[in-house]
Amino acid sequence: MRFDVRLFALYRERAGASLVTVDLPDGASVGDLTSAVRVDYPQLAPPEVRIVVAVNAEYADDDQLLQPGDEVCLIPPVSGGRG
Amino acid sequence: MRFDVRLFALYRERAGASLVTVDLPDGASVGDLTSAVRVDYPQLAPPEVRIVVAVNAEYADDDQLLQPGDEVCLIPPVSGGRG
Amino acid sequence: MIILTDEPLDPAAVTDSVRRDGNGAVVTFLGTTRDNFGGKTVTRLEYEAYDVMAIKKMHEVRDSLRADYGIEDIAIAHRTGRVDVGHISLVVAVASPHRVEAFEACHEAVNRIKTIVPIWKKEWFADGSRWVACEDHEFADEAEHRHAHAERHAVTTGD
Amino acid sequence: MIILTDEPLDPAAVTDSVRRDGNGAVVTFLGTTRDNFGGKTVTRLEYEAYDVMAIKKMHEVRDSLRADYGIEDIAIAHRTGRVDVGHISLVVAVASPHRVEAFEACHEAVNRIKTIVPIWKKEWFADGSRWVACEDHEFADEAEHRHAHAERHAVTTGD
Repeated sequence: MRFDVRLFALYRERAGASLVTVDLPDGASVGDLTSAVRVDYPQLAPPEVRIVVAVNAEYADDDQLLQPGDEVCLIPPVSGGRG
Repeated sequence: MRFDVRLFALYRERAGASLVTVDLPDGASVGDLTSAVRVDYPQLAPPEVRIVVAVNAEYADDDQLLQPGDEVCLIPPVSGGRG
Repeated sequence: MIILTDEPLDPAAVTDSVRRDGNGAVVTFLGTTRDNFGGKTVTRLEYEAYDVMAIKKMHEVRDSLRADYGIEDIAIAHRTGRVDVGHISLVVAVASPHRVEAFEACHEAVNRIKTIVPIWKKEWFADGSRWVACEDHEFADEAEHRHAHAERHAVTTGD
Repeated sequence: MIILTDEPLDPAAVTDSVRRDGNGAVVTFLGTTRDNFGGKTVTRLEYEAYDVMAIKKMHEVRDSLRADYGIEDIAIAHRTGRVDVGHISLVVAVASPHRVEAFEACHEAVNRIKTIVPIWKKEWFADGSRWVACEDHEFADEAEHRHAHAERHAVTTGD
């Protein structure tokens, strides 16, 4: 399965790309995807920090299985805070 | 001492007047004033309910002494509530 | 900005008066005439104020909030006279660097206004009217209303 | 009314959209660009959104508040792109019969928006810029920021 993974904000700038392509075996999970992205873009986040993923515009757990055609995005921390 | 006492809202309607005149001896207190008003206008409030008084646009305790020229108003319960 | 007026209120003007470049949060409260109370249809409200004291107490509310929350930018506008259903009788705007204080101070401002500012509200129904003492005690008998309020006043007066 | 736009926001229109004759209280929050952060001068903010998901999550925030507070009248408008100092990036308006719920639901709406809606904020200073992770942890090191947020996301996702 091939996914065009969208990156936003901090992740987009760290990767220097707003879209990165990832090839995964059938039956791969969200966790497999972030592991693959980390290999190509280790600067995105330290290994101990979880990278949050949205699949089809919904937050996804690491063990969610990916389907061909899924829209996958990496979600940096949102602005939050006391503003 | 003679005071023109202003009444608002509920008290104004119950007394049928927005200004009532009260004669008091020198050295009279706020409590003396409300006692005198109650004699002429018993319909304002039942005896067990305290009538709140403002003297010179400030809430006054019953034992505050009145001075000639003081502006005296009776203050019905304010609207309060959960609006 | 502290306003007491019998003209319609301009909530945007009140809100804009507290906006400053150092503030990241602005909270505005509008009190509007609701079309019902206790199951009865309300046709309009009428507000009566002891104007000199009301303005003085509105300033006191603002000063006390400045002291308690460290917030400078607080504006209050209250309308008097007839206020039809859906129209605005009270605007309170509070701005601060962060939102938690702005929400708390704005809510507390409304509470204090409704406790110590001498403004009275009369509800008009299709079949009559009544002066509102305290909606929280709506179902208590009237003498109890006034007694509860007299006690609140006594406490407030001591502040 | 749920709006995501790169045009200036109209807070009066958002507020008016929740006013109804059955509501006696309207609370509006404005989030504006503050001119400083952590002692540094901020020149502007820049907001980036995952637009489809952001709108979906703004609807979810509204639905969750309707469920939790029983309040129907909630409007949210968020601006994206460059927002200069003093300008508005977020408007949340909540109306209800009484004020306590309106204040609580409006405050909670802002909290939920800032937790689950995928919109990111970049602060521009005279000498650079940074993506804001979480102002609450301003003085922690950056890895800790992201870790704390990853945990919050993990919890949020399970909702």
